[in-house]
Amino acid sequence: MTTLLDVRDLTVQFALPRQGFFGPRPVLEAVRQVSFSLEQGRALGIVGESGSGKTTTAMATIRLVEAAGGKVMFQGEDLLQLDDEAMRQRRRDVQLIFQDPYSSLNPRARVADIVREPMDLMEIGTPEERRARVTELFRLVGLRPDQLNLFPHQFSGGQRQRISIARALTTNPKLLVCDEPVSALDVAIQAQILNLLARLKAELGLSYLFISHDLGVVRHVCDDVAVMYLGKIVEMAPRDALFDAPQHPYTQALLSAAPSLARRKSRGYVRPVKISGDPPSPINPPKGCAFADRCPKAQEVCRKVQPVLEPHGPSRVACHFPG
Amino acid sequence: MTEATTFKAESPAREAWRMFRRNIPAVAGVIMLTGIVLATLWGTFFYDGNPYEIVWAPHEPPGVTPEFPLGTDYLGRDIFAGLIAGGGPTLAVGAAAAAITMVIGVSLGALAGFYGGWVDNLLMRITEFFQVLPTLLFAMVLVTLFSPTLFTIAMAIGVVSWPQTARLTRAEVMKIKELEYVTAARAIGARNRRIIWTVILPNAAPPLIVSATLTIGVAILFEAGLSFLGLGDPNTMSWGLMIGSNRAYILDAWWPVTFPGLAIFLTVFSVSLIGDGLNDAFNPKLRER
Amino acid sequence: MSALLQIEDLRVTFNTRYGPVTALDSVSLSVNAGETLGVVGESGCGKSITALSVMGLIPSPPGKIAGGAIRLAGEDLTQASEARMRALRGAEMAMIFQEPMTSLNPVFTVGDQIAEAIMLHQKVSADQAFRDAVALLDRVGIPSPDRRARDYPHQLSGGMRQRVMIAMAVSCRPKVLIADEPTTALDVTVQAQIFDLLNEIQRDFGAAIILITHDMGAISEMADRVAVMYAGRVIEQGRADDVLDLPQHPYTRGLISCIPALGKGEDTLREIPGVVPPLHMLGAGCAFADRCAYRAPRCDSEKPQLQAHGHHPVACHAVEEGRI
Amino acid sequence: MTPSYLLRRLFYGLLLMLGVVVLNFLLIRLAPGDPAVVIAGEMGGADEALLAAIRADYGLDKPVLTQLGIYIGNVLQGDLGQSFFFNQPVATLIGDRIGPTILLVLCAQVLSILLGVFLGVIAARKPNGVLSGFVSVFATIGYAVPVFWTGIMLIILFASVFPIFPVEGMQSVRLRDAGFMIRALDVAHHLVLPAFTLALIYLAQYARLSRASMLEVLGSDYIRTARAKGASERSVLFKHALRNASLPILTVAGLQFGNLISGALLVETVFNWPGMGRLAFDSILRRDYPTIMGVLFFASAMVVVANLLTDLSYRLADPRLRGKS
Repeated sequence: MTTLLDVRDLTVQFALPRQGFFGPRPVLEAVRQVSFSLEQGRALGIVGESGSGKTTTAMATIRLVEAAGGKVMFQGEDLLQLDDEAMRQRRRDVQLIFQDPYSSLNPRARVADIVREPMDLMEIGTPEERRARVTELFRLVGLRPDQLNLFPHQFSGGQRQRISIARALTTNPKLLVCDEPVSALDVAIQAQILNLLARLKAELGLSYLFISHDLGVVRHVCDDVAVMYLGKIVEMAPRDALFDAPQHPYTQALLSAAPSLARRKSRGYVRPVKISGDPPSPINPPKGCAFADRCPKAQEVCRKVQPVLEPHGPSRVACHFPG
Repeated sequence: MTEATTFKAESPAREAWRMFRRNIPAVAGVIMLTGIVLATLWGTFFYDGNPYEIVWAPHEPPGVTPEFPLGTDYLGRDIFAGLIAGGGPTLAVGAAAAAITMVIGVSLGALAGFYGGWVDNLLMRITEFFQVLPTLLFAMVLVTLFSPTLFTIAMAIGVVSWPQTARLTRAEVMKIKELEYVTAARAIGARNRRIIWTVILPNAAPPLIVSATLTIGVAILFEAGLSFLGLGDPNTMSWGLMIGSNRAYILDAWWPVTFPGLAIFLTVFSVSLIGDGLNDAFNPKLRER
Repeated sequence: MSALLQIEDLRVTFNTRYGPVTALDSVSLSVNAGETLGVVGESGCGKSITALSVMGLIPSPPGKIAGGAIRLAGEDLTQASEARMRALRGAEMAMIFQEPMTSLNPVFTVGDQIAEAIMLHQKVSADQAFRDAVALLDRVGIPSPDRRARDYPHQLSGGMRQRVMIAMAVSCRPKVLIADEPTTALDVTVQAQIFDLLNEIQRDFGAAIILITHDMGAISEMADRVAVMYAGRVIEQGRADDVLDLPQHPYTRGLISCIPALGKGEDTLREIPGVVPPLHMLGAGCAFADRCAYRAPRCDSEKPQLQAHGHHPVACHAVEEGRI
Repeated sequence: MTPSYLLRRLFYGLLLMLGVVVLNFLLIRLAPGDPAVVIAGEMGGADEALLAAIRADYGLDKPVLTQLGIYIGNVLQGDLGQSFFFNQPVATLIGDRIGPTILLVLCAQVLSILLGVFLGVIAARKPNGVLSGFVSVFATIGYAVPVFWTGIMLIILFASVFPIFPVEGMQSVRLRDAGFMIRALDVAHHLVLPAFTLALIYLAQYARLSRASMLEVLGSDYIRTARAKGASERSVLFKHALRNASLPILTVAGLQFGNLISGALLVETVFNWPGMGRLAFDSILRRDYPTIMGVLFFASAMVVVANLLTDLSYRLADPRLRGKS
């Protein structure tokens, strides 16, 4: 197995509006020294709630958001060090699928042009070859070639997501970043898209960096899972280890909060792990563990010392009291 | 997955055009404006009546002498001839000023909205500065300082009117810039210039087209106001000037001021009917409410 | 036997640019005091329209209740005057909405907004109403309710805003509480808090809750009984255990098996092919026929009626004919 | 709203005014034509000696930057210079005329907002009703009519057909020595037509804007919440919706102020209203530079103040902006 992507200490900061007349500009650290790696042909899921920094992490990885520090080694090359033109050329290998199938396609372009555009930009093939490739991709993602000339608003949400996937596959990328690709879709359509993604991964040997808030979806698609909380990875493990034996109290809380058919009101189900409140503000993150205020296990040390990600069985956990 | 087959491939622009054609007031506006423009063209190139020539007794009421259907003014000049001759300069200045307004406003607004940061800051400060200057007063000063010709008048109107267009463009561009299809263009390796020209501007176009239409109307009113005050091009007849020069005698004769005013009104009215129609056509959802 | 809230044969139509469209077609539901009825379906199935019909908040025009009855403790709401509906809304029945971010008025404090709900239905002074509002905020688990009551909505998190909405909804102890996708816009840990709170409130106040959701997991955790809706009709209805464990309608079966489960599951999810047909394109037959593996000629020509079969009612020709 | 914010807005307003001064000054200096020749023309002759004397007198022989410095210094001390044409201090000229202009502009603004919003709100209740249609048509007409022509038409109407309102000036000569109340009523009587004429254009715009804004707000989730708690239709309309819908109206009211002053210029000319309009017109025709600069300065100052007030009231009306910088 070869490592496709190796991210080290990735940090993203956003400057906020100045406070007062000459005051300093406060900085929001959305992603705080995040490290992970992804093997060729595998899928890494990043789960977390809104504000956890999961999407920003993915966007910074492929340089659609500027990173403040760290390394993104893609096939042995640090993407963050490339100049604009070199990065532009690299984009043929790293592609992106968006959350919102309605706003991710240019409403004024025909879908055939949308799918063909990456080849135009990268100057791949002759016009005939490009056209043939678009038709081929349309079939691959389950659309009909007679729909090529339509406009995005003439498709349903699920179909648009297929178009988005076709566009991402045009240049034969190695890495596909999927940012909540099914969360805007109805469950029945979700299943169609998830099955398509699973099929493409197997057939084309793609690697996914898969962002989602939905644990069930991540379990279905991913081989490894990282859980983020307030800009940091708090637990990272192979899928089964994470779902069967979560080590971090936050992961446990997430799993116990996710609704599931197995939990039935009629059978007197009571949530085993309850956490209260909201995540703290990322503008002034707590000194110690960010989860301490909501954690049922928190001790004095948790509020003072920031835990680091350390191996614990098959998992890696950032917690003073894992398990 | 059969539902998409029931649609024909219809581009958003075509769809808007289909909506526009069905809008009766808008079509009426188009017809009216076409009539006015044709009459003006005819007046400019073929009509040989002289609007300055004293042809009859002063203050001949309309409808009395068939030769002068709209009557004569305080000097005995033919009002109909004035209307026909005055339309050209009024419309030309209006269109040119609107074009200048749009060019300045759209380019500055698009730059500010797309690049943000200090570019935005600087351009918006300039915009705010120009918005503080009272438009007509500032235009009067400009026209007087650089001597009133059709060109300087159009320039002056453009220079004082662009800030609103700039703000609108900036707001549109900023809104669209945040949408995922712009990120999508970046993700497949499109350069900034391509993103601005092929993604952002086409999508920002509908409100800008509506705004351009309405700007023509405002510019025509502006030109009329300047001419009314006597600050128009002294070498051309215009509707505003006709009103201004007959103003002292309104209690003796209503017609010399009424007809040019009606001409201005109808022109601007038809332009704004078209603008409203375009607005509805671009936003079919708003109309259904 | 008459339930607290009983919807009978409700029919709601909308005027659209495609002409009149039937958004709800012979919908019958009922819920008893202290019970939670889950209404589940995909977007556009009519579950929210059902809720708004009960509240008398169907935007009209273009919407119109074209037939049927909605009985709250015996009184038919479809016949009630607007003044009577105003007196009932917020007092006897209340509603919580999907978007806590936009459902509160941005220019008033949350305390004032709750106090307004109290004063609309009870003869109390403004001071007393505000004090009651603070007590309610405390009740729904908002820390330092005194201070929070003076906050504007934008100063609160999404979860807190939804708690405010719940406080407002229960301020007059309504008999029926309708929750329309109350947690869809919230994170999963906050969703769990809101669900737990709704259950507590129900225990304390004995209200009937109608929970509208697209999430079968939420139904499983919250509902005593379930109604599954598709394209404006109820297609299956029964006790939660029956419907979830022994679903009969092909659509319900598909809906349950296409959820990616938290536990170990199969590699490929069951799919329901195609999409929900737009309401203006519904034909004479079963709206699900196009997507159904058990489709027969009769399915295209005749709408199946909801009728008892096995443990619970279902509307499907194939079930009726024993083909499933 | 923090004091630091207020301070910053004030500072920014002053900066804008400084910009206006510099721009005016440069424009006039850079424009073709020699001011000294113009002044000499007013005095009835132009030989080189006289021109030189005038240049020395007005400081026109100094470098442009020095002249600018001197001018800004003078403005800061309240000295706007001496009018070439009227031969009076510019400050006095403007001081005599600014009151009537402010009166006219404010009346028109208040009239157009109150009436416009009222029309818009009742039109929004029935978006497809007769009144809604009327508001749309009326707004389009209001936008298309040249304001000076409306004024003239009203004069014709009220001078000859219904002589109930005076059509000229601000005061009746025969009442010049009457008591304050009588004179105030007399001014109000004279104000009716000009204020109405000026308000008419903007009235239509506000009606259309508030209709659209109300329609948007009425479709929002929190209105549904208000209805769900049993609020009456009137409370929904005027308490819950109008306050939110007024935010865009406030913005436009602020932005319109500059245009309103331009409109006032034309209306004053039509009705012989003794405001700054006539002064502006005369000084521009005579190239009376100190007066032009003074008029532009004061007109811009009015816009700056209006914008400042708009900004502050916007912050008061929208709690989301309070406490932010």
